[in-house]
Amino acid sequence: MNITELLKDLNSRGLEAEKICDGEIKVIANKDNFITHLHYLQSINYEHLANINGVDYIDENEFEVVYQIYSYTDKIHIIFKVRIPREKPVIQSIVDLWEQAQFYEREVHEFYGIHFEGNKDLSPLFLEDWMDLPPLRKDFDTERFSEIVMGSMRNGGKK
Amino acid sequence: MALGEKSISSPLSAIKNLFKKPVTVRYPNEELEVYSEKGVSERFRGVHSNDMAKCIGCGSCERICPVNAIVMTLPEGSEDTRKQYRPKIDYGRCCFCAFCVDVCPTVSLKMSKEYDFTSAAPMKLRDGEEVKFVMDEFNYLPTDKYDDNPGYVTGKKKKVLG
Amino acid sequence: MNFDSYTLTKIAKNDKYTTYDLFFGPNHPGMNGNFGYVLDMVGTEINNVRINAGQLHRGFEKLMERRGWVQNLTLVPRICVMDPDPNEVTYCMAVEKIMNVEIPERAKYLRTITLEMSRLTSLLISIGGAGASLGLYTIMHWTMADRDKVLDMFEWLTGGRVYHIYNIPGGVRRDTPKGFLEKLYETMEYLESRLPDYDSLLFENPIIHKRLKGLGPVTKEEARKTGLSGPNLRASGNALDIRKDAPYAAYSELEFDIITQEEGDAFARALQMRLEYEQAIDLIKQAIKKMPEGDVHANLGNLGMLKVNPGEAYAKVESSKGEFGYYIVSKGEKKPYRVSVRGPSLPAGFLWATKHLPKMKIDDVAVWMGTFGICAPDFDK
Amino acid sequence: MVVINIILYSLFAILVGLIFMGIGRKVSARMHLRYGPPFYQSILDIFKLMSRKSFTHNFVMDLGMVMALAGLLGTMLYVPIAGHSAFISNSNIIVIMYLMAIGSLGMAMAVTASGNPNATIGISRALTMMLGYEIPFFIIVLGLIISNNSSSISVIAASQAGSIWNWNIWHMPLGYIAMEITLQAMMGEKPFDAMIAPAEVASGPMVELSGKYLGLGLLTHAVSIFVETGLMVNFFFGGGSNPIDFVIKQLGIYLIAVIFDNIFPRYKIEQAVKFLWIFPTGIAVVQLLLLAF
Amino acid sequence: MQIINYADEERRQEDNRKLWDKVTAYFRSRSLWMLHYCTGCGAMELPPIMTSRWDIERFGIVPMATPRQADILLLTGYASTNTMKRIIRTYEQMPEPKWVIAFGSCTVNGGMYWDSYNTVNNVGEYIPIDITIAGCMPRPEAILDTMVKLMNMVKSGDAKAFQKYKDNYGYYKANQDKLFARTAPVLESASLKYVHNETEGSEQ
Repeated sequence: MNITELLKDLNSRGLEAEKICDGEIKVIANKDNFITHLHYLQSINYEHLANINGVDYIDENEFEVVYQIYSYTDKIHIIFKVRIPREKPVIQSIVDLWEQAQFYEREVHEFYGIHFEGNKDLSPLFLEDWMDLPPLRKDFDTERFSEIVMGSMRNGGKK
Repeated sequence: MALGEKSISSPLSAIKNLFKKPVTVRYPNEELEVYSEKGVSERFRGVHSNDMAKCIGCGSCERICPVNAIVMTLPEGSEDTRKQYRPKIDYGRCCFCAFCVDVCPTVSLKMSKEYDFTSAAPMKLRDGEEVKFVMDEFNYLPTDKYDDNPGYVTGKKKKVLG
Repeated sequence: MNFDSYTLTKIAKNDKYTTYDLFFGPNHPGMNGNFGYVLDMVGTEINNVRINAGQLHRGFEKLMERRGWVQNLTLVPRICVMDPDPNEVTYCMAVEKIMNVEIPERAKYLRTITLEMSRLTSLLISIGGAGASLGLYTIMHWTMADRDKVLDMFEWLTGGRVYHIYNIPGGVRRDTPKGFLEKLYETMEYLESRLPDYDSLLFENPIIHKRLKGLGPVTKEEARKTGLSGPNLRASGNALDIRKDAPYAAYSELEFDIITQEEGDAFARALQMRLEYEQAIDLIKQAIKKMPEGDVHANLGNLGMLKVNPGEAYAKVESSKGEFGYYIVSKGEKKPYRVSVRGPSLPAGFLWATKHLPKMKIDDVAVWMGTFGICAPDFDK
Repeated sequence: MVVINIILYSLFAILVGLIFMGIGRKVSARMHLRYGPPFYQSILDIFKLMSRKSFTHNFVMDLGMVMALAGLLGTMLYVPIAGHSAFISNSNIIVIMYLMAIGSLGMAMAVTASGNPNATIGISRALTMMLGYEIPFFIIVLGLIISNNSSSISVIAASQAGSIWNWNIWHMPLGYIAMEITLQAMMGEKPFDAMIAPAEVASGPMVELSGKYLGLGLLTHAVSIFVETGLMVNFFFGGGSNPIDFVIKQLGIYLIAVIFDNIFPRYKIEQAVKFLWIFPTGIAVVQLLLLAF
Repeated sequence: MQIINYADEERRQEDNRKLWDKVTAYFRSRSLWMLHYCTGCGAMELPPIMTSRWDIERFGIVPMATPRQADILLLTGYASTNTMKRIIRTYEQMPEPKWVIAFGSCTVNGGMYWDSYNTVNNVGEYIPIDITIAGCMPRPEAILDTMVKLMNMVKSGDAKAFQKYKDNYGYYKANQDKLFARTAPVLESASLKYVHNETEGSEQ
């Protein structure tokens, strides 16, 4: 399947698909039924889940969970995006589709506070005894935190 | 014999290394001899050196510094005009990326081949004093002290940044 | 006599007092990097494994949101200490994809050379480390000494031994110094001449065969599905390589085949590293021969004040450990809105650890890690 | 007089063992294409360790370390050095084989007292390894006893005196090969160093030893080198006409072990025991059969 | 070459040192064993100096497997909060006399991670440091120079930072507690309530 066919196929399934550049498309899916779409993509040989990451769109008051999926046969990379509200950051887990998703989801959970329903183990992976906001959220001020806890100082005062 | 087949005799061939000359650079007595000169390479990014006469105090280096290591300070005994400010480098922050050298418009800021910059904590000082003391030790106002030993220098022509 | 036939795990199920925790790392000579597993042991057999990561977490992704586009280049190589250049190149490629710029031909070749040199340094550590974790320190001493020769070349080209910060959006920072390419070619020939020594000591050693054959097998299908990449993927028989699938830099103009192994066990992975090492030497030689003249940097204006137009891109590079991917979101500001890093070690270091280590003996953990080429900073970030 | 003799012999063995360790490090360094430490480095290490603060866990740990060293020094006294001995004895092999186990047992007592799981795994490997190498060693010794009609080392050494062609290495070449492999295991050199394996069990028995205890451990190792190479010289290389000759032969044997140490990785413990029970044991049995018939 | 030396400031009591102290100091300086613990990226320059190219074993310095056996602790680069915990535990396990070398800029003033939420800015606040060496990362030559300098300091009896840890334990302990023993969120934030409401109900 080449890139135009894929775009057509995905658009016909109710997804907003758009080409970014050669061999790379981005897809925006709904949080209620994105799993069925991922299931479909996996069945048409999009078998490599490279990463799961979050993005904090604080102005729109939404989180975005991004699945990086690649097909070894089509040589097309899909940036698969799902938006969820910031007040209720809950999304379904895809551990059943890809095993390694468990660790990526744990990571996103730790850094964004997004809860993945169906992931058995969401315990912290990197930070010990973390009590503040999840650090990668945009409203977490790392410099202020570092100043209070580690006593870091900006050289030459605030510019 | 194809690679990855086992053989009991092949490891024994390593014994010949007993009679080869070691590759060690016996450092305090010997120096590295790889480049045209002994010692580190001609582009080595070491301790900064600044030509105080050429520097115009523009502050480009302060702005480009990714790690907030450079602060424009007024050297002692100079009048307080914008042109008199000189970069002071905190080696407790510096990551030796040489962006400041690339960005310098007058080619006054350079990096030398000097690499040894150590500080032994004095026994006399206690607690936080010592920490402060070490931090101050690594705050260094580059002068033309190492100008005769230049390492990473970007000429005016080959500008990449700025 | 088959020693594997009895297992103590059965006892452990019935009696919880037979198990004890053994901290394998971070402060353990068998562990490469500041990372660790907490092994739940029964006798000398591992019953369960917990991951003790996060010792190298520095919050790169947060810090990159606070620094300018070019300033971030100082941060990215720190994500993988052994193999820093793929990070720089991937980051630059992602930025260039968003900005839609093409870099000059010579810069492409120079990027290829730095990438392959970086691969050499990383593979030398991996090969030496695999030997050292089995107690064969001789090979470690040799490979590290040879790696220093490559580092010398890096220092000449870029000014830094380990962190080069040589690539920049739009190309590379400086042209090669005079006489560099000739000397690099000589170095490559020297490294090639050292290969028979490595082979006879490491890959033909009967004890290495005994220790590595059949250890930690990964099947072809599993490797594709669990996100393994790079040498680990190819050691299981998948002929997949980003350098061929989605060529970047100058790889489309160089001739090379994808090397694969069939077995997918630790020995195949070690052998795969060794063969890719030879291939990297060959690629550098080709690149030196084909090196065009010209500019090394496309003019993108004042890079210090670079503003990238809004957009997003995912760029990936085949590093010595697998796929390094950078997903960058730009909102048209002086700083990136989000940079997300895909490190190659996570599937092996986390997922395969939980699959392979239980039922394994404590003897094999270090070498199991060594052959997978697990590099802790790239998943700790 | 005997007391002074014993002290002098012990010091001699320790000194020779330590210098051997230093030379061994130098030779491995040359294999690695580097220069390595000065040959007296091990002596410096011992003095430093003895001047450090050390942690003890309980009384058993103190006792065990001393027992390990004392056991090996006791063994050493029975090994004739070029015909000389600390006191008059017939230096029976059977006695030596019993005494040699005391060193390992003392070590086992000391390190298991520390309670570190790595140490426990390490020492259990060491004892398993002992099980592995003692079988071929006993069979070789049996061959020697049969061919000399005596279990006294002095007699075995004396029977080889005279010409180089009288040495047992020519009479029992298979026995020598088996002994060489066994010796590698007895000295804990690779491929049979599973007990200390830093990459696996973080240096095994030595994990919790600090300062003086580690120093005693190193001394034990030094004496064990002296004893084991000394036995080898007495068994197969004619015993030496004077102490200098004896020490040079010992050094040669030790260096062979060091070179093999540098070109082989380590076996897993079960692989090592399996190997020792098959190859050296098999060769030794063949040698025994050749001697018997 | 800029080596800052405090020998005269420190006023060595050469005459008051007993002969035995001098002898032990000599042996200690010639046989420094370092702990094989890579705390940060600076550890990447340790394999070259430990192996054939620079061969630090010439000075009697060898890597050791456990803290019990080691004399020197190398803080190779930045220390994250988790690592700092392990460093302190390791340091306290080492028998005296012990020495600490801090490598690289990150250990002095945060280095390039100065504003990170998970890296310690100044390791000197948590354990006493004997020698600090700048560079990101320092060259093997610089490391060798530092080692030789440490050997000289040990020989002359200047390197005694471990006594500071005993004398001023209160200061170090207070800093450590500030870092590790946090019981409440450091930063006030309105959106904190969105974080845990869903996760707390989840099964572990």
